[in-house]
Amino acid sequence: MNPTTGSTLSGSDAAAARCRIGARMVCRSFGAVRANVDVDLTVRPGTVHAVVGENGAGKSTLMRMLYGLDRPDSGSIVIDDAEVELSSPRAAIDRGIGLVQQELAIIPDLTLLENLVLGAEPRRAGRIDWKAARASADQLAGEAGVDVDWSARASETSIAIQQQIEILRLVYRGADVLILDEPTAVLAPAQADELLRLMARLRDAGRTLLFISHKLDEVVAIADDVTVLRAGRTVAQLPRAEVDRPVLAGLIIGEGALPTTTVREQQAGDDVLTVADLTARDDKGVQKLAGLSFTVRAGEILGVAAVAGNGQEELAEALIGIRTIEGGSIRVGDRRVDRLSLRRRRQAGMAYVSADRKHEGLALSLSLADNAIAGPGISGLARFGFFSPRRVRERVQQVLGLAAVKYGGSGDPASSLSGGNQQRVVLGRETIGRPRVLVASQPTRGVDLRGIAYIHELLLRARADGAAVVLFSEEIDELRELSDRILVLHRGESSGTLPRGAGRAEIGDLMLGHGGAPESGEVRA
Amino acid sequence: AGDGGSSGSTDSAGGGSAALIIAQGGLGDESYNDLAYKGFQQGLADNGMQGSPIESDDVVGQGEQVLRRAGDEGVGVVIDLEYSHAEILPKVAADYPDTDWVLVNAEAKGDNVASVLFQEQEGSYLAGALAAMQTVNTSDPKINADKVIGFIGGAQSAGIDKFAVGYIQGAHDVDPDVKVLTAYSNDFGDPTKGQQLAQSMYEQGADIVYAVAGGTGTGVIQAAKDANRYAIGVDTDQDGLAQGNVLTSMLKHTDVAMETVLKDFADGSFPGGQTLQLGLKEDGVGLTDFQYTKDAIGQATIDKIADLKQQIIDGKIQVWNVVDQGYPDFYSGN
Amino acid sequence: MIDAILASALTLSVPLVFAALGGAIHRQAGVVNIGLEAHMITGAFIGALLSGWTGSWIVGTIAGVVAGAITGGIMSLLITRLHGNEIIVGLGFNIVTFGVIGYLLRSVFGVSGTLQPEGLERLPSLVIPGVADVPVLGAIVSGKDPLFWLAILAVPVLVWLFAHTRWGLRLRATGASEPASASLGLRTAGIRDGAGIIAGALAALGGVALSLGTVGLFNENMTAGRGYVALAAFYFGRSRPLPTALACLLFGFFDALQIRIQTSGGFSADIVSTLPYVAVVVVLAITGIRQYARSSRKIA
Amino acid sequence: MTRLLEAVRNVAVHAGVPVLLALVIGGIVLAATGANPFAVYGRLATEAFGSPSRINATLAATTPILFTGIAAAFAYRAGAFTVGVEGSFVLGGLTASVIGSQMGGVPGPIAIVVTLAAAVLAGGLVALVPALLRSLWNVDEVVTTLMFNFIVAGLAGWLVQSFFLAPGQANSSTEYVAESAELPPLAPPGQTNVGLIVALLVLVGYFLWMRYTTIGYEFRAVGSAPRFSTAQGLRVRTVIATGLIGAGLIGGLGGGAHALGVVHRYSEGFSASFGFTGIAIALLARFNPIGILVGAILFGALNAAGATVQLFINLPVQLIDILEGTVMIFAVATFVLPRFLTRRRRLQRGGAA
Ligand SMILES: Nc1ncnc2c1ncn2[C@@H]1O[C@H](COP(=O)(O)OP(=O)(O)OP(=O)(O)O)[C@@H](O)[C@H]1O
Ligand SMILES: Nc1ncnc2c1ncn2[C@@H]1O[C@H](COP(=O)(O)OP(=O)(O)OP(=O)(O)O)[C@@H](O)[C@H]1O
Ligand SMILES: [Mg+2]
Ligand SMILES: [Mg+2]
Repeated sequence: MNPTTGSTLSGSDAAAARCRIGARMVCRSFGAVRANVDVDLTVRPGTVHAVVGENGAGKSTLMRMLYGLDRPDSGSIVIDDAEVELSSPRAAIDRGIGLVQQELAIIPDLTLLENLVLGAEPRRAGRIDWKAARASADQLAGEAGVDVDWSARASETSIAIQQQIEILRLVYRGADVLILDEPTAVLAPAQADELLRLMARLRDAGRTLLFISHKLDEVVAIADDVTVLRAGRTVAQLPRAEVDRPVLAGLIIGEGALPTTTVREQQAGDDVLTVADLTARDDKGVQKLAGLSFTVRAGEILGVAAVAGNGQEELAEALIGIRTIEGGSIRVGDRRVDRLSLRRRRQAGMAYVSADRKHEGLALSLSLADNAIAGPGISGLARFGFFSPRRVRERVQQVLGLAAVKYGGSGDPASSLSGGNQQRVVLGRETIGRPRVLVASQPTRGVDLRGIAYIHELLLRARADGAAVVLFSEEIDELRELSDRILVLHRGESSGTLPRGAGRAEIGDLMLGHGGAPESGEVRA
Repeated sequence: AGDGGSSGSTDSAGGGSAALIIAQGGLGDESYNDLAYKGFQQGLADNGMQGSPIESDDVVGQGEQVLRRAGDEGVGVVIDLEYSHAEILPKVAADYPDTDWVLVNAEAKGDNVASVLFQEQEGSYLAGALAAMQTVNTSDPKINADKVIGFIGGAQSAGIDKFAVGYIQGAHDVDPDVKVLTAYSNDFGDPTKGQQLAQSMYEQGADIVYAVAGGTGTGVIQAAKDANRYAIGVDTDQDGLAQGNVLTSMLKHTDVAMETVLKDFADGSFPGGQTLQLGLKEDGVGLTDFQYTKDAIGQATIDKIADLKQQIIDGKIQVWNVVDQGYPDFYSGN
Repeated sequence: MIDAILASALTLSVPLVFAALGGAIHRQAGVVNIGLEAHMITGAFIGALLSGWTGSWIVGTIAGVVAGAITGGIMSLLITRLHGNEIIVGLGFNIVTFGVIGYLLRSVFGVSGTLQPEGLERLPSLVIPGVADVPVLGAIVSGKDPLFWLAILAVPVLVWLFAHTRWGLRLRATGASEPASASLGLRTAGIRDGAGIIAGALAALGGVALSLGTVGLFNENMTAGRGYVALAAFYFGRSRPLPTALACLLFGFFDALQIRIQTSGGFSADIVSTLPYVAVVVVLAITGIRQYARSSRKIA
Repeated sequence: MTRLLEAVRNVAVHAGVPVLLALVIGGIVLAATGANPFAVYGRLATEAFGSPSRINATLAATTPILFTGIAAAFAYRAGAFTVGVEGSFVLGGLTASVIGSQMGGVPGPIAIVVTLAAAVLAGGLVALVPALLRSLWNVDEVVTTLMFNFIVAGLAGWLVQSFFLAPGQANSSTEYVAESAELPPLAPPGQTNVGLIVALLVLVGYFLWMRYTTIGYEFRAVGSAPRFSTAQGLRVRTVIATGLIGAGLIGGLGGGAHALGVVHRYSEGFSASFGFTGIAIALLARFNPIGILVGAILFGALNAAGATVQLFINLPVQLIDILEGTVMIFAVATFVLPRFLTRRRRLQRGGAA
């Protein structure tokens, strides 16, 4: 059926099974962009089905159509073996389908319980029956094996909890098909594992799950079937038996090999970033950094590992100046920067890759060019306050070229790029000025394999150029691969600093606060 | 207004065409503009003339172009109620000698320009004198023993304080010990504010409050009714709005002025180059005849008021005119 | 003196409280209502008219509220269905409404600015026996009209409705995140229209309080910018019922105070009358600065 | 060619349809009240653009709202929603009147420049407190600027009443400005004056600022993505303060030009809510300079023609208001037809990319 079907397609088996939800020959274009081309998908009831593919392969578009948020140009959506028209999410909901989008539909101002029941509130005598709501919430949480403080405001809870609430909400509303668009992208490994366990439990209870992921390990770990999309087309649909990492990677990438990351040995230079006795609080006033000290040298990558909530976000924000600190000092070279504004810090040679790409990394409504030149460095592109069009053009081309961004025109809005390409723009912009200090927070979140390799390349290039890089990542393996040293945070303090080559277990122990004293000489007060 | 029928002024039928430039506050101010418009309509009808009122949301800035447009169209007589046109009207009038121009509330020069000035301070003087006499008339249940009366203006400006100062002067001439409270609503269409201001004055011992504040004044009258005290109305005869609680009204016959001007124009005796002074003498301003409050006031007081009126007409009493003379020492409103 | 000021402050606050609560509800649903002034004047107009025709304040009040609900609904439809910018639609709606009422007054009723319908019945004042003579308290609570009590009641009721009803929850959700609510299947446009209708109705009730409450007549300018003050109040109170109402009370208090200061003499009326506005800026500045000092994250 | 077509269609959709709809609705009201809509509209058109002197009147009415429109757009671009241009316009006008009246004997250009400079400063002063509160402590500017309009109104009244009152005037106003300080009319006796040229220069400045300067870039960034701008180390506070104060400065200039060019003094009713009309114009134009100009001319034409049309047709000014409000509302509304067109446009743009 599918013209690009590879030899590995075993669609015939899948087709034999009843199809709980799926697609036949679905096409969807946005202008010239063919997001989905003749896509086929068959999800067997009671299974976990993974959809994988590069950024922009068309995964989210397909999910949106399955949920009635978008409609195919041609082809059809299949539910329970029948071709159907989904005119709106309501139609999908009525058929027992639920979607957790890439953008969370959690309403920050509401409590978790309110978020759970929103749209399907139990009522008694005209008012919401909070007791009944609470009872079903507790029951759901119990069944799912999660522990939730229902009266907490969503904005005060972690993204992992919010993600769980989204899923529980679908169950609460009686969804029996759960579509999850990159549910683990923003989760720390431990949180992701928990989510995967939740998914498995839901499947075991008879539900059908369809999820998107860039993390092949978790696909291999949990999926019963995998569909691979490439450039909008289905290239393979594999049963669990045939799924393994290299096979998947090959199918996702298609022609051409995955660029490999090679970390060259390099002698680190002088101390560039010196942090001493840093203390800081989070938005709620809870102390998150308690007397943290460390240094990073020129040409060195310091990885920071921590279980979510142990102060790494606050550290990243404090380093660049988004968060004011309570005590301690931050120096770049000999210069104290902790009282400087973010702008001055950047002028002093600091650069920042924010974990919040959509709000802090990019201005999605502005053009690519505008995004590429952002920063205090714009004055260098101007004479007497007026932009030099030539210099701007050159700079835009440098940034986009450096990061090998795939784009239409530099005047297009940043929102038109796929997530991976968006992140490349950020990395390109932050490294082009050869920063002395680069604070990179979750730089590969939600990025596909090829994009990850490229971003790693950019980070290593900054290191080679003599930057002191502080890398925050929830991927332990990423930290291990890139970092010259790994600083492990536990409750806002350093629980140790490990050299290159440290094992996962060793890092994991420190993350939990076990393990011995930090190696002497590695952490200086 | 309202019937959108065409009344082109170029085809000047009958007695000719006229235009009335409405001043700030616009039609619906329940005083100056409305009253002038009433007289204007009457004048048109009486003299078989055609014409319409012209309102603009930006009458200050647009004044000149509107006047010129009227001149271009050969309107017979243009009556301008907006005081701020005192500079531009003579200029425009000089450029359009075939049109007659009338400026109300300010003086302008020119052979084809007539000015109409009201001596509101004279009528207000009588109102003040009456209030000062009445506030000690404790035989009246609406009156307390305190020698306190009040004045509420729509905005603190010379045009309003012309009333205020005449009122205070009249009160003090009768009894220097009478205390006159003054306040301003900063709004000519806010009855609630007027009611609150008046109520506050009544609480402070005032029993008579003179309101020169357009639609805001209706709130003052309401407060008088609720507190069973007195208000003094302005411009038109407001005595009937709350019978027995409006002591009197200070009439200002803008309507009569309009009718007179239009009649003169129609008769070919337009008073170009002249200034019409409309004071007590000309019956341009004055008090009502106390239809509902005669008994409460008493004949003696009424006679005294008539006497004061005559003295003003005879020039024996000079009433202070804020517009011409600036503020006197006895006014302490700011 | 102080009880007179308090009593006056309460009276002046009632119209503001209704309009501001209406605005707060609409804001909670995600729409900034610039048209409160229009809904208020509509309520004041229809309220006075119907009270005059029927001689019943109850009919007048209900009619005013219904009229406000209709104008609120129309305005909301322009925003939700035709996707008009809420600020422009609100500004335009104010202009049109005042134009239409002014036009009707002249063409249909043959009056200019003020309409005093024959037989208009004002809101009754409820004298509470016993309490009336208690100092301060008596002045504050006795002799008030039903709308005063309704305004007081409205605040806790609204708090409760927000927290405990489907309507309240969905309203807050829609306002906090429209796309998220829509993706949960909420009819967000409908919810906003509902809020717009209620905002119109409440603001109109504020208008009724003006025309049937303190004075018992209609003037085409009688709202006198109160819709904008109400706007400031719910901004100030971050659309929460109690702080919003307190903001109105603060404004009413300083308005009553400036009236007393004026009538006591010795100060420029122009300067004194800015007191309520200065007070709002000062309070807003103090609370804002304190709040800013407390947060450590310096990003918008 | 296709670009031109698209531009034409853009204008047709964004300006034509709403105006048409407003005319239809206004027409219904007119017809219902017994007037002939076509006659009224025909008159309105000739009164707005029918002769050089009428065009002059329209442009004179355009000038103040062009200033306030630019002022509002300037702040909004920076993400600061000021409603305080009205206050700046008023205090600018008062200041220019007071200073201008002292300029007797001073040569024209100097008198004008000094006077306008004072007006500009006064306008900026009005915006200063809200600007500082917002940029330093994030205190909401909508409420503070709104409050400052009321405060300025009281302040202006007090200043005129207590210090600058000209005698012999029925209502409070200042002395006339010296002749040397008046902005010369462009085509006497029409009221359009050099102020229009100044406004157009400011408009060009606005365009250059937003398009070609680094600070203009920061305006766009801060206005559309404040968190991004903070994280990038853009001058967020400077931009917001500059936006708000700049709007005040431009508003003050507008008030000054209105005083020196048209009214020649400050008096009550000096500003016919020009600051608020400016908000509408800026939003309608979506901050686009050409759009601001077109919007200002549209409202200017309605104002100018709305007054003089009453010379010919007995039309209450309320009908003009209704028309104006309806145009505003429908100008921002999106209808089924335009939405369909937008969709097609998007597809086509996609095709071109
Ligand atoms: N509403 C839209 N308008 C225009 N283009 C769109 C739209 N939605 C998606 N696209 C384009 O369609 C293509 C597929 O997008 P989609 O979001 O489905 O990718 P994805 O596989 O989910 O990528 P990622 O892994 O980054 O989430 C991309 O090129 C994207 O830019
Ligand atoms: N908005 C909310 N968000 C989270 N939890 C809530 C919310 N409202 C109520 N709850 C929780 O739901 C449960 C029941 O709430 P409810 O208000 O009905 O309790 P209650 O006051 O005891 O009820 P009642 O007085 O009617 O017996 C409580 O545990 C409460 O904490
Ligand atoms: Mg996606
Ligand atoms: Mg007395």
